[in-house]
Amino acid sequence: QDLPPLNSDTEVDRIDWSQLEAEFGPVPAPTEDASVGGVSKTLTNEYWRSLGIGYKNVADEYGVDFAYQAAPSEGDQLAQLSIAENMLLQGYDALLFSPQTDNNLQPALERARSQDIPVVNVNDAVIPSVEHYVGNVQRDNGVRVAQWFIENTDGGKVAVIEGQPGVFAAGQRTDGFTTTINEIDGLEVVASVPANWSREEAYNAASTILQQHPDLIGFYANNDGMALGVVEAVKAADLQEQVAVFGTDGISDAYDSIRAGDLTGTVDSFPVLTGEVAMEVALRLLDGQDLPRVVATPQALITSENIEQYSIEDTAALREMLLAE
Amino acid sequence: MATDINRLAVDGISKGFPGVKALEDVSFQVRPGEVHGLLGENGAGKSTMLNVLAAVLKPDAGGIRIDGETVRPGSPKDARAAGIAMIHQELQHVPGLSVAQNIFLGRPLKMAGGLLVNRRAQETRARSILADLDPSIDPGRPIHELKVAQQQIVEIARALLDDAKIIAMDEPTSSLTPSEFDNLAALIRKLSAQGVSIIYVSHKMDEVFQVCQRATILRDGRFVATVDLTETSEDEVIASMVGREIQAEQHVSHAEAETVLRVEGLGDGRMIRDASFELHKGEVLGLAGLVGSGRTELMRLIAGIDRATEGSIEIRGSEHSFRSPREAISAGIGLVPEERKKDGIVRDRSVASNIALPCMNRFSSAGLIRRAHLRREATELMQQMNLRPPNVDRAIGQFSGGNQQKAIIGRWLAADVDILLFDEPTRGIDIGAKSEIYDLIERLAAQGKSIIVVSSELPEILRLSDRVMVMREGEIAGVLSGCDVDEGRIAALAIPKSKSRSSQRTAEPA
Amino acid sequence: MTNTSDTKANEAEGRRSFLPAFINLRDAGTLFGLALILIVFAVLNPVFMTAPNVLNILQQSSINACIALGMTFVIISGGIDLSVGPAAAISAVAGAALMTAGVPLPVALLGAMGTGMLCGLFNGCLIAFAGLQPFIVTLGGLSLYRALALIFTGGNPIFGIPTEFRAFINGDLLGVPVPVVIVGLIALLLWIVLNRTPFGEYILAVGGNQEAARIAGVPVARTRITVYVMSGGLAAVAALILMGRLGAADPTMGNLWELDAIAAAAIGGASLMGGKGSVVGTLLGAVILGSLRNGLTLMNVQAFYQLLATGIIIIVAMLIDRATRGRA
Amino acid sequence: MTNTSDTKANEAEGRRSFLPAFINLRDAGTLFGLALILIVFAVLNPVFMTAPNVLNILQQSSINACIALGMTFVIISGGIDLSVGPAAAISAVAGAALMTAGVPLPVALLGAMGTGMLCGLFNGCLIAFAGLQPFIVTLGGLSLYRALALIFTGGNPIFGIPTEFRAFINGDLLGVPVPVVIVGLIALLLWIVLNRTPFGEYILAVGGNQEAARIAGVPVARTRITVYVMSGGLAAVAALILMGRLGAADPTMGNLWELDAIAAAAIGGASLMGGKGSVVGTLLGAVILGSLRNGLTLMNVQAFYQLLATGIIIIVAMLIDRATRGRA
Ligand SMILES: Nc1ncnc2c1ncn2[C@@H]1O[C@H](COP(=O)(O)OP(=O)(O)OP(=O)(O)O)[C@@H](O)[C@H]1O
Ligand SMILES: Nc1ncnc2c1ncn2[C@@H]1O[C@H](COP(=O)(O)OP(=O)(O)OP(=O)(O)O)[C@@H](O)[C@H]1O
Ligand SMILES: O[C@@H]1[C@H](O)[C@H](O)CO[C@H]1O
Ligand SMILES: [Mg+2]
Ligand SMILES: [Mg+2]
Repeated sequence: QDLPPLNSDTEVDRIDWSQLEAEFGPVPAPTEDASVGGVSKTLTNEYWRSLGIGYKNVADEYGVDFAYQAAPSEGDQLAQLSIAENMLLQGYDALLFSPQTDNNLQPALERARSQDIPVVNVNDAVIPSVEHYVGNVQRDNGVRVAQWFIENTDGGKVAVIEGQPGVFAAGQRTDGFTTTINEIDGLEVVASVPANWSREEAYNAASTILQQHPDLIGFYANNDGMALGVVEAVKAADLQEQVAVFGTDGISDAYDSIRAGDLTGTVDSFPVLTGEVAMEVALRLLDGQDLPRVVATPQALITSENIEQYSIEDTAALREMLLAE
Repeated sequence: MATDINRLAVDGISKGFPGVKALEDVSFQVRPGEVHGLLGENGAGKSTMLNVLAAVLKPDAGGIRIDGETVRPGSPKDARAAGIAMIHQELQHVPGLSVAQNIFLGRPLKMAGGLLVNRRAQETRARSILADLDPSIDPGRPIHELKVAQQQIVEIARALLDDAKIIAMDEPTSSLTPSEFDNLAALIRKLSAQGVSIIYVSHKMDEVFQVCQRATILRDGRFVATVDLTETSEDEVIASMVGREIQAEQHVSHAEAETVLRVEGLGDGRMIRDASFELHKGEVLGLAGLVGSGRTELMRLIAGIDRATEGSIEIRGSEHSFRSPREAISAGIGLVPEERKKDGIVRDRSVASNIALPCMNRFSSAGLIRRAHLRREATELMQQMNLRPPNVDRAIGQFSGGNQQKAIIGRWLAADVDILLFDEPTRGIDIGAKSEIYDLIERLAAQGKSIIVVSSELPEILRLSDRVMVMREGEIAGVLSGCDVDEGRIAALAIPKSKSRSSQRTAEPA
Repeated sequence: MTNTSDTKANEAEGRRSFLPAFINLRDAGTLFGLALILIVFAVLNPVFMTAPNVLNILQQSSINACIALGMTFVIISGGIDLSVGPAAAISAVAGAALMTAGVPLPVALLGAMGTGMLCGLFNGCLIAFAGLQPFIVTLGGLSLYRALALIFTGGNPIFGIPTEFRAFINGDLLGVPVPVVIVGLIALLLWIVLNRTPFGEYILAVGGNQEAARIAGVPVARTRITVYVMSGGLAAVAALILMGRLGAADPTMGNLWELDAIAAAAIGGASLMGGKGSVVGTLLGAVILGSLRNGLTLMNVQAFYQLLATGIIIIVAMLIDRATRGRA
Repeated sequence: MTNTSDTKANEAEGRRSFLPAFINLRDAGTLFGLALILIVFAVLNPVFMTAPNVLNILQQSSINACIALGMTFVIISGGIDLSVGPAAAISAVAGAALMTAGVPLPVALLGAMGTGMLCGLFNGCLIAFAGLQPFIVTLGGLSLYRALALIFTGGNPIFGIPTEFRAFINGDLLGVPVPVVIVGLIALLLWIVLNRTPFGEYILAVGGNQEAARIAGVPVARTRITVYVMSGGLAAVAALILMGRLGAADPTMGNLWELDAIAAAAIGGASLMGGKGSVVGTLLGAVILGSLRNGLTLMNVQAFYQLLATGIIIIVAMLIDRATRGRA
């Protein structure tokens, strides 16, 4: 019961999503009246809506009663807590939480635990005492982009556009990128400023950074919305040839932008697939399976080189391809 | 119906406010070119009547006719279009705007095809209207920089702007000096000669008799009579206003030898220079002077509202330098301010709360206000002062101006301060209440309180004061006592000797 | 200011005639609005009016109510406090740091309260002494206190809140959750302060007419500062409650609290022009917002439509309230 | 309200004597604050004062300035508009939807403007006719308009803004970025409206003393409604500029714009009590905030410390301003 505080990026009691079926068999059929509730961070970002689509795909497939709710805005922590508590009152059999902070859903988690309702922490902020976590390695998002710069450039100045200060995902992604870059001679992170997940703020920050460092070779933005703002700033400064721009999440607008030759790349964490995996994990837990604490979901750096390969609407096909890798 | 010779006919107007019938079936008529007084005690319904005429308030019943035609103005603008202009009792201006902008508010002179305000034309026009009233007012100046008296003149100027058939004036002279009243009286005569009818509300009987031909008297919202002033005496009018006799009391001195307040070389670095005087126990010290002579400023310095830059204030031998009114109050000084609405009342709070503000401790025990005790004491106090309606739980903003003043005076009685500073204490206050306040001041003096009364009405100064101090251009021009106190001597001290400001003290009169 | 004088008169009359002393006509309007919302949800959803859910609503509303009560006092005095959320965060962080450093619990609690009040003192002094506008001072505070909380913690939440404290906050008294009891007691106390103490009169006077209050001897600066200190202190209380519930002190705590608190106070009848506001009204306002959120979630209304409903209901609540106060 | 009368007098003196007509002493104080910030950053960072970066700052400030100008009018009239961000979002979404539907560009632009103004009309009517508090009405609008924008788009940004429109917005006029030119022209127009037209006087009058304005025959309701319509319209202009720059209409556009706009107006001397405010001051306020953000980014100040600096500088700017206006 007394679990050590979870760090989803480093937890050893983990399994890759691809191993689930091999280790634990196919997803067990839930009972007739099974119901699962999902509490998301916000729906104002495609990422979180996609996650919900994934939940729903699996719920529909297995005839599970499913509801997906989110706080009115990213950062409204108490609203999210209320939603989680209210869902508990409605008697869902399992809950999927994507908390806004590491602790804002703690009371709901505790109440669920006292009622023996399994809770899966899906992505992003990590509740330290949570028993189950499904998601990608946040730090790895940044590392992958850093590696691209190491492999594809001869060094130079790069900059980070951060998400909201104090948010887990933002901190991890930034740290992963910056640490990896700074280990390499010749590459240097010359600026790292927050833009609060806002396209406009990202645009402004990027324009200003380009004033200061006209010789910049790349940006890493903590999510795709911001990256698309950065792209416009780079275009406005007429530095497209010189400056590579990367985002995170893999939302459809980012894909479009890569295809159009604007955005250099994004780290796709396959939100729909992640949602599906999370729902499957919930169903497995309802069935009483004893799963490892962390189920790692896939992520991949998407650039114009491999974009067609990953542009798969149908998640079943996507699964197949990812499993084949 | 006989041929209608009336400019304005008021037919059975009623207007109620929750808990109060402010007007009940009031009818009267005003002839073309007539100056018609509208008289009554505080709360009689005068302002309500005028507000109904100017369509600021909607009557519950009744209507008005102008030149025989029934009119139903829906807004102040409609009323003005129908020919009724009004000068409001409470000054109604917008602080940030200039004098001219205020005069033309709501109907600016335009240019550039009506797109832009023609400021120059407005100022020219304003200047020409003000010329008759007070040429010293610069139409380009922000209005809040003007003295109250000047603001009131601007208010009058505003009413003169359109060619109204009827001008309703609600206490237009409440902060004017006699000479300013003379200007106004001349103007009124001119207007009336042009056929403009004027409804004149004032508590100053001498003015009423001077300018009005007839007057309608209201009592408690009801019509009492319309009288021809040439055939009626002042006492008769007052008697029907008040419904009882008012006898003029003579001043009795209660001054003792003990000096309670000693002011030495007080100055504020701007207006007031080197003010020195003494106030004795039980004494009433009148403070006379022209408008703008600095009387209010001096009172504010003593009451700790503004900071003195030089000089000292000594109370019963101990020196004070007040950093706030609160400190002055705890040293025993209370001020009844000149601008009631701005500096006196908290309008949404009850009379009782307004009374209790300076002396909350008296009305609380163990940190809690004893509401019942407060209500009882406030009610008692206000009964003595004849508050109408006699309900201390009502928000003070819902009372007529005169009754608000009673509550503010009551505040200092409740606080039991030793030194009371009255700045224009009877401004806007009816005859009945005025004599009540005079009695009150006398009673307080008899109880050993020391009092300063600032007033622009010399009869009031003469009626109340043991000694009279006169200010001129920020300095104390002299102090008169005993048989030296007369209007002539006061005026002589008050009027500046020459145009250039003399910095040296003028010699005391013999 | 926008009120016609008739309305005011109505209010005053009503207050004394047919309603109990602690509730005035304005509050009755708010109560009516709440009743309407409750009825609608009760009809639409069977869970809504069950005892556990009602307690749930109260518990969820308690933090906003706590903040909103402080806000009410600030608003009545003619000010506004945008910095409540970050003030809560920094108080939580201070409290948690003390607790995890092994300081005795009461001392840590005092430390948290003191931190919140210090934030309020800073706001209040800038407003009362330097004469700056409350909106802009507390907007500055909003960034400042948040930054301090983030810098102090490096952006990480502080865990390890003592279990006895957590148990206390998560416990209940005769079935009523402790946070509800705490906020209820605070509200009672504040009702007394506003309606029965000299300080309450001072706040109302300062908000109603600051210059007149000063001349009447009201300690204006002290009054103005005190309301901000109270607001900071109540932010700390809210922070402690939340910390007890969450088991952690997060430097990002309190995001957007100011808007909810102002909404609760305004729905409850506080006028942002100052001079007016009610403890009971604010509590009702907080519960209205809490019920709304709860009811919509229970009915599984999707986030965007929840936002829509929130907007509509805030406006409708104000309209109902206006109508019940009898204005055309 | 807290001003002593001599301050006011000083101000007025100043206004008449030694300063050009369009700038008053209050604005000079703001200008001084700006100068100080500029000097500090210029000393600390060589890039800061280069021509391209100055244009960059102006460009970055232009959106906030645009919103803040509308806010200034609302504030002068004695109100507040919290709904500007969502009003911008919904205007952007409407405009983009029309553009991508192939409607002629001018029609689409009018559609966007109309949407913003409709939001303002809705706010204004509730405030002027139903007598609700501006704060709470526009707080409701804040949720309402955002919800509508999100529902309409399903939460997705609309891409595919016509390139000719984008090229226009991203172009420049004699080296000055088009957004700066647009906002500059708007500011000029608004300066004339405020200082030279009857409507400007009405706004000042309604904000300064609503009752006096009513009695004087000022069309109070119409004036109050119009300022909200203006604010909505300017939100739409800001939205169009941003849309042109970012190439997308995002339903989440405009988050927290209201705070920045109010801060700019307040720094520029607008009083949230109404009756006071300046077009020039607000522009300067917006540029102060823009310079601040730009300077901190240039110096690569770490996130938490950026927040800290923002808070401190807002307060210090207000203090400087207060001091230059000569108050003890
Ligand atoms: N807005 C209001 N709300 C409630 N009661 C009011 C209002 N205005 C006036 N009253 C009441 O109506 C009555 C008549 O007031 P009004 O102001 O007309 O008196 P007045 O004759 O002008 O007195 P004064 O000489 O003091 O100016 C008073 O009892 C007053 O309290
Ligand atoms: N005509 C004027 N124009 C401008 N300012 C004036 C004028 N007359 C006086 N003042 C200013 O008014 C102030 C003095 O007024 P104060 O209120 O002390 O006079 P008062 O004697 O009390 O007059 P009142 O009888 O109106 O109360 C000074 O600051 C003076 O500069
Ligand atoms: O981590 C998530 C997502 O990646 C999204 O892009 C923005 O919100 C963050 O919290
Ligand atoms: Mg009157
Ligand atoms: Mg005076």
